Amino acid sequence: MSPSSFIPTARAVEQATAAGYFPGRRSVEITDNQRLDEGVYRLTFRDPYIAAHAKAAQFVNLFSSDPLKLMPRPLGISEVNGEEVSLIFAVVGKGTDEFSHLRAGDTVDVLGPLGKPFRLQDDAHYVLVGGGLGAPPLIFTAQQLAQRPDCKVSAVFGYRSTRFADDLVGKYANRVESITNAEGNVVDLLNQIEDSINVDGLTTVILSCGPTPMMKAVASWAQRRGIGCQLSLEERMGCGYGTCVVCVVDTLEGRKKVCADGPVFTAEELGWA
Amino acid sequence: MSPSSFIPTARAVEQATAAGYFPGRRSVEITDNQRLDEGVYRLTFRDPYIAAHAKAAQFVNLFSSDPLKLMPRPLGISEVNGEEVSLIFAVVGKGTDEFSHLRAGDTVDVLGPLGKPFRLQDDAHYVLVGGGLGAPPLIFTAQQLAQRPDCKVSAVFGYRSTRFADDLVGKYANRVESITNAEGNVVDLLNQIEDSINVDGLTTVILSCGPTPMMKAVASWAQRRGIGCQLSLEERMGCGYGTCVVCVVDTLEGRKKVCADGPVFTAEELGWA
Amino acid sequence: MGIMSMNVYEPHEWKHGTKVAGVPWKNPVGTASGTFQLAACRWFYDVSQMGAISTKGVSPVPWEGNPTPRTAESPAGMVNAVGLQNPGVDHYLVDELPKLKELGATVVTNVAGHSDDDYAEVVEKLADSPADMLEINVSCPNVSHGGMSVGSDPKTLHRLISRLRPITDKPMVVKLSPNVTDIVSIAKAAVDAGADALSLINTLVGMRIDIRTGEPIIANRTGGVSGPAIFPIALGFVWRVRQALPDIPIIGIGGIDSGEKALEYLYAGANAVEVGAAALYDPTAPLRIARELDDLLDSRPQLAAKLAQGQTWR
Amino acid sequence: MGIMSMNVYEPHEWKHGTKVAGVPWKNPVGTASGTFQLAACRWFYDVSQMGAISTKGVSPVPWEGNPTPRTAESPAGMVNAVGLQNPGVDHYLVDELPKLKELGATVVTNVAGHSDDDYAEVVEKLADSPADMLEINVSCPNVSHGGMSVGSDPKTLHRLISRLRPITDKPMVVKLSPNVTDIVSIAKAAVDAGADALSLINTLVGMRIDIRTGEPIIANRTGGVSGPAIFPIALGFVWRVRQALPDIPIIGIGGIDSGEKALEYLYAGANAVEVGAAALYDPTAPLRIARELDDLLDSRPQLAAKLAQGQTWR
Ligand SMILES: Cc1cc2nc3c(=O)[nH]c(=O)nc-3n(C[C@H](O)[C@H](O)[C@H](O)COP(=O)(O)OP(=O)(O)OC[C@H]3O[C@@H](n4cnc5c(N)ncnc54)[C@H](O)[C@@H]3O)c2cc1C
Ligand SMILES: Cc1cc2nc3c(=O)[nH]c(=O)nc-3n(C[C@H](O)[C@H](O)[C@H](O)COP(=O)(O)OP(=O)(O)OC[C@H]3O[C@@H](n4cnc5c(N)ncnc54)[C@H](O)[C@@H]3O)c2cc1C
Ligand SMILES: Cc1cc2nc3c(=O)[nH]c(=O)nc-3n(C[C@H](O)[C@H](O)[C@H](O)COP(=O)(O)O)c2cc1C
Ligand SMILES: Cc1cc2nc3c(=O)[nH]c(=O)nc-3n(C[C@H](O)[C@H](O)[C@H](O)COP(=O)(O)O)c2cc1C
Ligand code: FES
Ligand code: FES
Repeated sequence: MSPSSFIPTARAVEQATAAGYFPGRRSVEITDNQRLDEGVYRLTFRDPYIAAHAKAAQFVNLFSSDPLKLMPRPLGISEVNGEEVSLIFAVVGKGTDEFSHLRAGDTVDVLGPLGKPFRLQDDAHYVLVGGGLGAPPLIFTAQQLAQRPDCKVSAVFGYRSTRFADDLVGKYANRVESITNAEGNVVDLLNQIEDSINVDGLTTVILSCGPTPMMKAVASWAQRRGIGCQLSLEERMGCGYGTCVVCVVDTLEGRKKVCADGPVFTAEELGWA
Repeated sequence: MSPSSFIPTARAVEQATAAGYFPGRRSVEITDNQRLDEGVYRLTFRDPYIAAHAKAAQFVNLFSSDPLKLMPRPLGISEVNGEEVSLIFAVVGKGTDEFSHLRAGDTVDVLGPLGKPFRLQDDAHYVLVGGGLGAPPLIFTAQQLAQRPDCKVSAVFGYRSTRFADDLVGKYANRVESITNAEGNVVDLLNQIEDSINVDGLTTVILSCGPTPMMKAVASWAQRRGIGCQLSLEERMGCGYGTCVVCVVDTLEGRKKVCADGPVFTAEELGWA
Repeated sequence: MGIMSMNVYEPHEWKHGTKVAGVPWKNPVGTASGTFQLAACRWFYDVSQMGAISTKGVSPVPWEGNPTPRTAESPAGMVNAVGLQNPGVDHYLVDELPKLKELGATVVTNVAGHSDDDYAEVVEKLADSPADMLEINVSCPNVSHGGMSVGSDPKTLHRLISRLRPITDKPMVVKLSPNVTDIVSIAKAAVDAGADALSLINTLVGMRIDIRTGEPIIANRTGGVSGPAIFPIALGFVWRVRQALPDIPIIGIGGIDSGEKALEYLYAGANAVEVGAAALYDPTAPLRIARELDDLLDSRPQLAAKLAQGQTWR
Repeated sequence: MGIMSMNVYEPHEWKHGTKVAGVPWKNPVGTASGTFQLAACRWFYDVSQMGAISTKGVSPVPWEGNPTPRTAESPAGMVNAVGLQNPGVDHYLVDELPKLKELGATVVTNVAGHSDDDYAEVVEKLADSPADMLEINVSCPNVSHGGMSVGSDPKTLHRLISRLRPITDKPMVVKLSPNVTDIVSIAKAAVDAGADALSLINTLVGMRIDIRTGEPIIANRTGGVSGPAIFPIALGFVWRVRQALPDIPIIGIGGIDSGEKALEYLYAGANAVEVGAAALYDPTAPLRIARELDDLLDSRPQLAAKLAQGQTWR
C-alpha cells in the first residue's frame, strides 16, 4: 500500500480511460509544497486527468504512504494550472502532517476528481463565502468562473488569523473581502458589503464552504434576502466515491452521501434555508 | 515504526551504554548491498556497537520498514570490518525481499548483537560445517578465530549451486572445501577430508550451522568420531532477545530458547550426539 | 505479481472458476456486502468480471442508519457504524438488482432485518427476483435489534433460518459474526436449519477515541472493525468452521487485500472469498485481487480442480 | 512527542501515578504478561520504572508449552501459540519474583492453570509471596484445558474465582478473553465472585497459512493475535465493560504502541494499561510509552487527578 504499489498516473489513466473507465487510485508526482500559514500548506502535483476534468468544489482523496493509515483524506481542489493540481490543507492529524512534509519529486497516491460540483450558470454574480479551510475549493471555483466572461465573482473569506487565501483568490475574483476571527465573522462581512452586492443587474448566487455553523448562518442570511445558496459540505468518509454510505447528511429527501450526491447541496435541499 | 521513528544508532548506543544498558532498536545506515548469487545478498551497515561486541554465531534482528511487518528478521553476522557489520541472507519472503532492495545511504532498524556465541578455546582445529545460508555466521566465526594464532580453521561448506561464500571465508580460514547439491552433501565432504582432519595435534572441534537435517547428520558424524560439536540453530522468533519464549528447542534439560540460551547448543545438550 | 504491472482492464479469460452451493462463480473472488454499490463501482471497472457481487444489506423498508460520524481509522483497518442505511428492498428490486443482472453479474443479495418478520418479508420479495443467492446478514454489529444479536445465539438463529428456508429455493448463505464464543455451534445451527452456505466474518466490534476530546470518534460510539488488521482472526474463524463442518460451502471474508491473502482462505477450506474494506481505499482492488488469485491458481492445479468442482481444499 | 527525541534513560520523575485496586503504580503503564521476562528485559531498561510488571503465566509445575513454530506474522500484528511454557511457580518464587522486588518493581503475577485445582495451588503458593497483585489468566487461547475455556463461561469463571478468593488477601485481577459473545456477563461473574480488578484483553484467536505449503504456519495451527491490529477491538471491550461496571478497576491491554494509544484506554475508562507485543519488536517500548503518556497527561489535569486517586475518566 505504499505509493509505489500503485500504478503511476499516466499508465493508470491511460489504461482506465482506454477501457472506458474512470481512473482508479494512482501515484502522482509532487511538484511543489508551500507553507502558506502556520499549519497550512499548498500542495501541488501533476495529474493531467484531474487537471482536465476537475470542476468547482470537487475534491480528491489523498492517501498516506503509511499502510497503517488506509483511509482516504478528502481534500478540495484549490487550483489547476496546466497539468498541475493544487490543494490547500490544514495540518489537523497524522495524515495531513505527513502531507505537509512532502517535497517536489516525492509521490503520493490520489483518487479523483470526486463529488458533484457547484451548479454554475453563465451569467450571475457569485459570492464565494469561505471560512478557514473552506476557502480552497472556492479559489478553484473563482478560477473556473473566470472562464465565464458574463459572470462576476466576489470572494468573502473569513480566517482564523492570517489571510492566506486572499492573494490566491484575488487572481480570479473581481472583488476580495476578508475578515479575521478577531475582527468578526463572514456574516458580519456580508452585512458590511450587502449594499454593493447587486452587480450589473446579475442574479446573485452564494456558494459557500466552511464550518457547518458558519454555512448555516450564511444559508439563513441568503434565504432572508432571497439569494440562492449552494453549500459544499464535509463529512468523515470511508471511500469518497459513493460505495460505503459512511458520509451522509440529512436532506429533505432523506440521508444523502456527501461524497457522491454532494459535497454540494443547496440550502433548500438541506432544509437550512 | 518506519526506520526514522527510531533513534539513530550513535545516539541510541551512547544513551543506553551511558546509562548502563544494552542499546535498543535503532536505525543504522546501509553502506553496501551486493548480490552474491541468485537471491543471495550481502548487506553491510555501520554500527560501532555491534562491530565492537559481536561474537561468533551471534545474530541481529533486522526490521522491515513496512509497519505491517513488525516481527524481527533474525540474521547471522557474517563479517565485521571496522565499524561495519555484514550479513548474508537469502530472499525467502517479503522481509528479506525488502532488504535485498536496500542501497547504500538507506537506513534499516536493527537490534543486537543477540544470542550466545560459540564457545571457543585458544588452541583447537575448528571445522566449520555450513550448509546454504548457515555459512554466514561461520564466516564471521572464521574471522574471529583468525585472531587466535594457535587455532586452525577449516571451512566445509555445502551449497545449493553457486559457491557464494568460499572466497569470503577463504580470507580467514586455513582451508576451504566445498560441495554443491549436485555433487553431494557436507557429510560426503567430511568423509572425503576425514584423513586430513587432524592438524598439528590440535583438538578438532566442529562448529556447524545449516538446515536441521544436515546438522543432525553432522552431529552424529562427529559423535561417532568423538569430535566435539556445537550447532547454531534457527527457529521462528517473536523477540530474539529472550522475553517471549516463542523460539524454543528441545534439549536434554527441557525446552530452551534458541535466541537467548542459543542459538548455539552442543550436540550433547540437544541429545543429537 | 507486482501490482505495478497489473492492468486490470486488459481482456482476461478467467482460468479458475468455482461453485458456491451450486452457483457458478467466474472466479473465487466476490465483493463484500456494504462496500459495493453499482452506481459507484461501475465507473471503475467491469463489475460483471467479479466472481460475485454481494450487495448492501436490504431491509423491508428504507433504513436511515446511524448518525454521523460513521467511521474512524484504526491501524491497518477501519471502524464503521453505517447501521445498514439502505433504500429498502423495493428500491433494490427496481434499481440495483436488474442493472447488475443486465451487466451479467452473479448477484448475492445481502438481507437485513430487525426481526424475523423483517427478514421473511425481504426474502419473500426476493424469492422470484433474479438474485443468484441470498446472504442473510445476522451479524451486523451496528444495529440494535436483529443483526448480531440474531447471529450470536444458535437457537435464535435456527428459528430464523428455519422460517426463511421454505420461502425460497434460492441458495441461502448465512453470514456469521465473529463476536461470539463458539462459532461452530452457530454455524451448525444455521446449517441444521437449512443454510446452503456460510459466509464469514462480518466485522469485529471496536472503537476509537479522539484524544483531543476524550470522546468516541464514531457517533454510535462502537462500530465494526474491518480491513487487513482482522485478516488472521477471520482466517481462524474460517478454519475452525471448516474443521467442524467438512461439507458446507464457505465464503471467507476479512482483510483480503491481495491474491495471496485470498489464497490463504482457500487453503483454510473456503470455496470463495469476498473483498470489503480494500475496495474503499482502492476501488479496483476486488478485480485486481481476482486477477492475482487467478494467476496464483495456475501453479496449484489440485486446488484449482477442486474449486472448479465446488469442492474445497479441506 | 517525537520518538526520535526520546531518551528513555534520562532521569525522570513520574508526574502522574495511578492506583489499581488500591495498589499504587508509578505510572499507568505496565508490561503485559508473556512479553516480559526479567532476565531479558533488564538489559534494556530499568524495569522498576514501569507502572507494574505483569510476569509470564505461572503454573503449579513446569509446562512445556506447544511445539514450534509458535509464531506467525500478520498485518500490523502477530499470532503466537506459546502455550504458556513456564518453569513453574516454585521456580518463579525463587528466581523471577524476588529479583523483581529487589529492583523495586510493582509486580503483577500472572497465574495459569489447567483446572481449578491448578489455579488454587498457584494462588496458595503466591499468597505469602511479595507479589503485589495476582492476575488470573482465564483467557489463554493456546492451551486445551483451563485458559480460555474457563474464561468463556460466567458460571465456570464464578466457580473458579469464588474458590480462589478466600486463599489470598492480595488484590486479584481477572484477565478476560475477547473470544466471547458477551464480555459483560463474564466480567460481572468475575466481579461477583470477588475479583478486585479486571484486565482485558488477552489475544484473539487467529492463524496464518503458508501459501507455499497450504498448511498453517504455527504448529498448533491457531494461535492468539496481538499487536496494533487489535487495538480498536481491545479498546471496544474495555469501553463496554466500563459502561456496564462503573466501579471495577480495569487494566486495558491490546495493541498499545504509543502514549496516545494508552491515553485512549484511559479515556475509555481504564485505570491503567499493559504493553505486550510492542515490547517484542522494540525492547524499550514499554518505558517509552510510559514516558509519552506521562507527558500527555500534563495537559490533562482532570484525568491525571482522577487516576492519581485510583478513579477513572468514566
Ligand atoms: C469533501 C471534503 C473536502 C475537504 N477539503 C479540505 C480542504 O480543502 N482543506 C482542508 O484542510 N481540509 C479539507 N477537508 C478536511 C480534511 O479531509 C481533513 O482535515 C483530513 O482528512 C484530516 O486528516 P488527518 O489524517 O490529518 O486527520 P486524522 O484525524 O489523523 O484522520 C483520521 C481519519 O479521519 C478523517 N478525518 C479527520 N478529520 C476530518 C474532517 N474534518 N473531515 C473529514 N474527514 C476527517 C481522515 O480523513 C481520516 O480518515 C475536506 C473534507 C471533506 C470531506
Ligand atoms: C538465529 C537465526 C539466524 C539466522 N541467520 C540467517 C542468515 O544468516 N542468513 C539467512 O539468509 N537467514 C538466516 N536466518 C533465517 C532468516 O531469519 C529468515 O529467512 C527470515 O527471517 C525470513 O524473513 P522474510 O521476511 O523474508 O520471510 P517471511 O516468511 O515473509 O517472514 C515472516 C516471519 O517469519 C519469520 N521467518 C520466516 N522464515 C524463517 C526462518 N527460516 N527462520 C526464522 N524465522 C523465519 C520471519 O522472521 C518473519 O517473522 C536466521 C534465522 C535465525 C533464527
Ligand atoms: C462500510 C461497511 C459497510 C458494511 N455493510 C455491510 C452490510 O450491509 N451487510 C453485511 O453483511 N456486511 C457489511 N459489512 C461487512 C463486510 O461485508 C465484511 O464482512 C467485513 O468488512 C470484513 O471484510 P473486510 O475486512 O474485507 O472489509 C460492511 C463493512 C463495511 C466496511
Ligand atoms: C508471546 C506472547 C505470550 C503471551 N503470554 C501470556 C501469558 O502467559 N499470560 C497472559 O495472561 N497473557 C499472555 N499474552 C497476552 C498478552 O499479555 C496481551 O494480553 C496480548 O498480547 C494483547 O496485548 P498486545 O496487543 O499489547 O500484545 C501473551 C502474548 C504474547 C504476544
Ligand atoms: S464516503 Fe463512502 S459513500 Fe461517501
Ligand atoms: S524469540 Fe522471544 S524468547 Fe526467543
